[in-house]
Amino acid sequence: MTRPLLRIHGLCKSFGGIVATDHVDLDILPGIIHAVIGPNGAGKTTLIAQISGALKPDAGQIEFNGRDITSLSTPRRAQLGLARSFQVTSVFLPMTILENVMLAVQGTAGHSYRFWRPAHKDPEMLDEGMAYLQQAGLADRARHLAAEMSHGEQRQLEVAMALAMKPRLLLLDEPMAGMGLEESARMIRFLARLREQTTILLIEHDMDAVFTLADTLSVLVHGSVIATDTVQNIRANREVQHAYLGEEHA
Amino acid sequence: MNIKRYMMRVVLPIVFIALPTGLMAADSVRIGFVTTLTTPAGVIGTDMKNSVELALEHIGNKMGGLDVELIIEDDGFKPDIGKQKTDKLVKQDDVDFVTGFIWSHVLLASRQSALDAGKFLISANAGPSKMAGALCHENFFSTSWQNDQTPMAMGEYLTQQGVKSLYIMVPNYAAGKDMLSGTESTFQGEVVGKDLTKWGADAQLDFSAELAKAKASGAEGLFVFYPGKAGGAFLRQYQQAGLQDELPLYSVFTVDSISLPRFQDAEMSGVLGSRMAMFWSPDLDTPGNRRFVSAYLEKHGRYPSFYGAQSYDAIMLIHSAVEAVGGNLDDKDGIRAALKAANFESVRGPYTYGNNHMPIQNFYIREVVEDEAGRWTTRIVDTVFENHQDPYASECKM
Amino acid sequence: MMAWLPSSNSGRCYCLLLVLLAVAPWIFQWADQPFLLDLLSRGLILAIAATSLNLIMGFGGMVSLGHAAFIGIGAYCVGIPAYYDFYNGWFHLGLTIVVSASFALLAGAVSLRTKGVYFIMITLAFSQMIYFTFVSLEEYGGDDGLVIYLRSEFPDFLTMQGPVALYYWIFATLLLTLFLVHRLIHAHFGRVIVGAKHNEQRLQSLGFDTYRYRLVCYVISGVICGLAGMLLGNFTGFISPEMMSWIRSGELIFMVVMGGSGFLFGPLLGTGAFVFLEQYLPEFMKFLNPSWLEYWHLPFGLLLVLLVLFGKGGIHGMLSKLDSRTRQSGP
Amino acid sequence: MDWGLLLTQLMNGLQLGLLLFLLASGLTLVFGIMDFINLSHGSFYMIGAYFCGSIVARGGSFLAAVLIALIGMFVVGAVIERVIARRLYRADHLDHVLATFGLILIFDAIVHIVWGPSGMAIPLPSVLDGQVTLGSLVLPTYRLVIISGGLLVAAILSMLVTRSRLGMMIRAGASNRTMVEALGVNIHKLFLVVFAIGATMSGFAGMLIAPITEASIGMGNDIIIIAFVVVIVGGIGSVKGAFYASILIGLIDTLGRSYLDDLLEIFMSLDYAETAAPALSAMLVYILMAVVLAFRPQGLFPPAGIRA
Amino acid sequence: MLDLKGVETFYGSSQALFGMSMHMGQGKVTTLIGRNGMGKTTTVSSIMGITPCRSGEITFLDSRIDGKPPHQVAQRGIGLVPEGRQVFPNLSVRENLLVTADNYAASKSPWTLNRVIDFFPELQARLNNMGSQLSGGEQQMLAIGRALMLNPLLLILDEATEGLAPLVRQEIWKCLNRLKESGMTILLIDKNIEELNRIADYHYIIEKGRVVWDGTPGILQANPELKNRYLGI
Repeated sequence: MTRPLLRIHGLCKSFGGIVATDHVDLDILPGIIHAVIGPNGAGKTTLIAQISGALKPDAGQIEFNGRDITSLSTPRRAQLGLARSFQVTSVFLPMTILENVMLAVQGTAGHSYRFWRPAHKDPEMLDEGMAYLQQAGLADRARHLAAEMSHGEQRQLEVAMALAMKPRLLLLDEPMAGMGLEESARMIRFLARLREQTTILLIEHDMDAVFTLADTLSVLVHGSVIATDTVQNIRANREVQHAYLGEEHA
Repeated sequence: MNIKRYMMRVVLPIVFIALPTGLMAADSVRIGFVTTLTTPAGVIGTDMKNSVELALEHIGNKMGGLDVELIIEDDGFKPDIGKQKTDKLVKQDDVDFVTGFIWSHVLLASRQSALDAGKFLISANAGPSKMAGALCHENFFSTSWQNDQTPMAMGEYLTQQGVKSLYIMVPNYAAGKDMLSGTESTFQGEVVGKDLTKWGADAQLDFSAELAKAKASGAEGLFVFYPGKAGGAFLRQYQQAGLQDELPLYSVFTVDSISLPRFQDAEMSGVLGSRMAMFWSPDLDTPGNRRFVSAYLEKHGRYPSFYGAQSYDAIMLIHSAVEAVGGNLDDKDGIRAALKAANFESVRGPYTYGNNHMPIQNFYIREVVEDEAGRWTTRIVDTVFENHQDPYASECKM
Repeated sequence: MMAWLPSSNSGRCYCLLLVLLAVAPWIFQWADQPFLLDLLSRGLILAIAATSLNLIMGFGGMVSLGHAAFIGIGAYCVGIPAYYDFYNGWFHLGLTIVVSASFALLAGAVSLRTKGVYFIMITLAFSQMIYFTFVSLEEYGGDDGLVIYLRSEFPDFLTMQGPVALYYWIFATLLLTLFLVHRLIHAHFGRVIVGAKHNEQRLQSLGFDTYRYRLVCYVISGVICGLAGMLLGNFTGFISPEMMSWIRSGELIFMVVMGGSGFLFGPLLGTGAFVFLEQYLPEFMKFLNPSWLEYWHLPFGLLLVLLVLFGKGGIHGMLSKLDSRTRQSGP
Repeated sequence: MDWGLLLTQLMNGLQLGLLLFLLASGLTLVFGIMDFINLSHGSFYMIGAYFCGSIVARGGSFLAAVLIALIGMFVVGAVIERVIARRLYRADHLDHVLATFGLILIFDAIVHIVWGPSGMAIPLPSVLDGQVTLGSLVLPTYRLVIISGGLLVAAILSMLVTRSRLGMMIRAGASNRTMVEALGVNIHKLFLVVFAIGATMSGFAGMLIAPITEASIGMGNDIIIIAFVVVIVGGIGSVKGAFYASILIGLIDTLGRSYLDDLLEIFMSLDYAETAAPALSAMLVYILMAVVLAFRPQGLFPPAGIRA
Repeated sequence: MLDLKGVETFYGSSQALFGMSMHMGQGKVTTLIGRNGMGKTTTVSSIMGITPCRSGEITFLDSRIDGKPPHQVAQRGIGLVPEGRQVFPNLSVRENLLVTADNYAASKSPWTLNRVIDFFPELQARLNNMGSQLSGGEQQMLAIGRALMLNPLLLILDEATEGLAPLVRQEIWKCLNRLKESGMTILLIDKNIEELNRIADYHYIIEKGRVVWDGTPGILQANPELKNRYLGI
């Protein structure tokens, strides 16, 4: 059996009296798209925040690539190869599309204490940035401001930026949120192509997307994982049906 | 072309800046007067401005046959603005005399600009020790006093009165410390406590803590220096603390004709009878003073302050010098000699200049009283020093 | 493409402005207006300080209400050696850099743990501490300040003596500062600073330790502002704690915001406007009515309020608006 | 140790703290609820003092003058909110600072034009102008009036905030503005009232202090920075925090001024202590703020439920 | 009673509603169903004026309410129980109920504190607790009670039972049934199709910001493929 790339063990987090993450155990195997679904308020975003380092867990352990990263800062985790996209679009609006991606490239290139040479003339970064934009289908608009993009394009840029960090694990927090039908379809095609490149932990409500993309599916309800299995098995799981469609009588 | 439009945007303001010079008359005595007109200290500047204008009225706006052109500038209580205004007076308006200056730091900052340009600099208030000592200059004169002199007079008076112990409160800035050291140098009793209170942009105006300490110290007298609005605040609290019977108040530059009408409005009777040292008082019986005080009273309905008296004298001093050279402003040596002679009817009566161009003059103790018309004013009750020279004159290499 | 660089038309205008500044001493000499050179010198010194503030505030989103402390530090780095009759310019320069960098490192390390309004207040706290320290240093004049008799001494070809030489020192420092800031914000380092202003969390998730980058940026800004202070000390020949009061820090913020925060030339424009108004608004009031001189704060305050209500983006913003309008209507 | 002196100093600290609270409570509400930084809040302090002073000068009794001036302050606050502040809520903090600094200049100039540059002393009725003897302590009566006035207003404000419907709306608005609106409350009206109450309290502080320090131009500018320190130390938006922070800072400032030189003399020479003490006591408040911010960035009493 | 016609709403540059149209009858319970992120909450925000729609018409009781600020919409008689409940955490239960209470529609038998407590007896013991100290179910009751205190003509419940324990859900459904019996018009959003089928008069299914199906509970019940296609897994 392959060793999991990301291993979460007994993760707990509560805000005031509300338990957002309740002893979550989760293993993400390398090379697959692992989706996490669950109703609103189930604690999906809190989970992502803890994996990426934005939130400190109350208890539990996160192991990445065999190394305990529970106490590392966000930037350190990112440098180790953990990239994330945000649920709310958070690209840098006043910068161009290319500059956005180049910033992500720059992030993985070690330190940025380079004070003099203009970053936008760095040929390596330029080529690399363009390559990722090509992949995301945004290359022809590279010099436009991110603020001028449509919402769907911004979401694509968001993923392209995460990709530009050459991550071992890509955390995608609802990449399809707020997209129209056509935009969603384009995003699904884009993500499907990434399968060979990296491991993806996908959080998404759009079930079409999840069924199309995911290899493995975990269901998060009330802060705990109630099931992890293949897509087919999950669809047949009664407990999951209840969590989603409501129980007859509990 | 658009460039043209931008040119206009850049060039027009420059033309506007240059304009004022062209408007100036050629043959006149030009006097620049730097004072504080904005900020809370503006009240002092207004009093000085009133007195300067009165002086010009009294000499018919003529000196040595020439028209007088007065240019008043606001230093905003900031040294670098004071310097900038002085630079402007010297370089753009090409004044012959720069005078005014309430604040030591503004005077120190502006000093070089005026003197390097060969102008006469006449302080109408500030008297920092450096300008009397090491930094003395042949073209610098004062119509006020050196900072140490007034408190020295106060200390001397206290010693004469047999006061054995004293509590001192002054603001924590250079002039405050000068007042402190001045008093301590002549007071022979014991200083049982002193407080340096916060001064500056957020100056302390609530002295309750210090007054409580002063009272607990058991001193026989309280010496304070609180210029401007702090003076009113201090006196108010002094009275409210009920100290006027237990801890007699001796002050310098704290009670003046600007604040007395206000105290009277506020019925702060505690201030009546308090004593202070000063080189001048409105009741001083000299011809110059009679003319100045009565005219000021008539025009502004209240007594002039010492700031005003000094400013009035500054104009009169300049007047005497320009008259002496018959309006020949190029005769710098003649003007300097005439200034040094101080041959004019000063409001304080005749005085002389020492080697450092600081006045050698009398110092009095004056008391707050009510005049015949029911106005609160000050009256001289004692003379402490006659023809007193400041202690820094020996440091001046002139 | 670069949002913070002026669009080309106003860009040309700024180049013209720099050229005008370069020849200003000749113009003023020809027009016999030596005072204007003084005014311009002071304006440009403040513009250097404002540009340094713009680096952290406009580009980096760190609003400091304590930047005037660095002006004071720079000025005292000239004043205190001068007090001991030590006038070596290189020493003054080195001291300024070392002291302002150390203070920036210390204050920044603590302050940058906070954000937004809290950062504003903690920088205020540090500058007030410095302010009161110098007020209490009686040896160096305390509140009354220090007179600097002679300017910093440099080799002949770099001399500061004389108003024109000093002006070119100031102008050169300003040019260097503008150029440095321009390069800085476009270099790898600057991308991090600018990015962190817009979305710090995102940047951290891209692998940047934003705290350290900000600290370095704060130190750079502090050093530049210290240099402005060193020049101001030499220019006025007099220094006092008053030049580092919080009101001065506030004025620096106004200069940046008035000109256009986050634009390279914004602080220069803002400082120009500020110094111009400070000098000529009183004159203008006096011109209208001699007794109105003391009320010049009234139109000044009104201008500030109107600028905020109707002039988004400061002077630079208004110029760019004009720019796009002429571009639309023009051929 | 002189216990009587210590007690007097504690009273003085309390009095300073209460005045700070009157200023800071309005500031913190406006800051916490509208997210509006109002530097010109100190101008209300000045205007209150001048209003009160002019009414007394026209022969009104001090008490009547305070009451009339309070109404005047409410009107002034409401007008400023309606005409200027409301347009600024959506702007960023820097714009607030710039515009309200402009307002300070305008207010100062208007006072200069209307009342002249020389300030205004306000006479007190003789009942209040004397002293009260408590055992060995002699305290100015008016100090006690300020303390009781301050405590009274603090109590009224606390009642208003904790008990009244308006107070509920204010607290609800501080935690979730959108929801308050969606439940039928006209948020503009609420803001107007909050702003005007803040102005009134600030004006009241000015009226209380003016008989001691006189009304003068720019008097509010000196104290506004300390009031901001109070707001930050107490926690933005928290009236309770403002209260404790005010008292804390009032006491630290007063006691620092009184005892710091004695304390320093233990460690250093008398001369040095004498010069270091005033500088250090002036710094104390800022040191306190820096320490609080470094270790507890949300302030000592951040209001519950405010989202960052 | 409430009509939406071609409503389009944006968050900045991202469009959330693409021509929403629906109709609600007086005294009826109408539902909005759909997966997460499909525009249900945005529809509610658009009705309330919290996120004003950019185009389209919203009519309530024959007058246009689009473009009106939220407080005016609420004052016309719409009571909102928002997603996530959003009770005021720093107010006590009593204060939560009283803070915005009013009788805008001049009801003859208005809701009072006592009536709300009779309706939700669980709140009785909690009256002096802070909003933040309540359990999820209690918060939901409080949020409903708070909306009722406005005496609304229309009650909107966004995610009425989300994140609640099963027993508590039962309790909420019972309360909603009682409200329906009292003649209250209700717009209901929830995921529990079985329960919705039981209470609703009419369903709207939305996906990607537009209505993709509408009809009565009977039809939805009879077409399980609808459920699976738009709602299920």
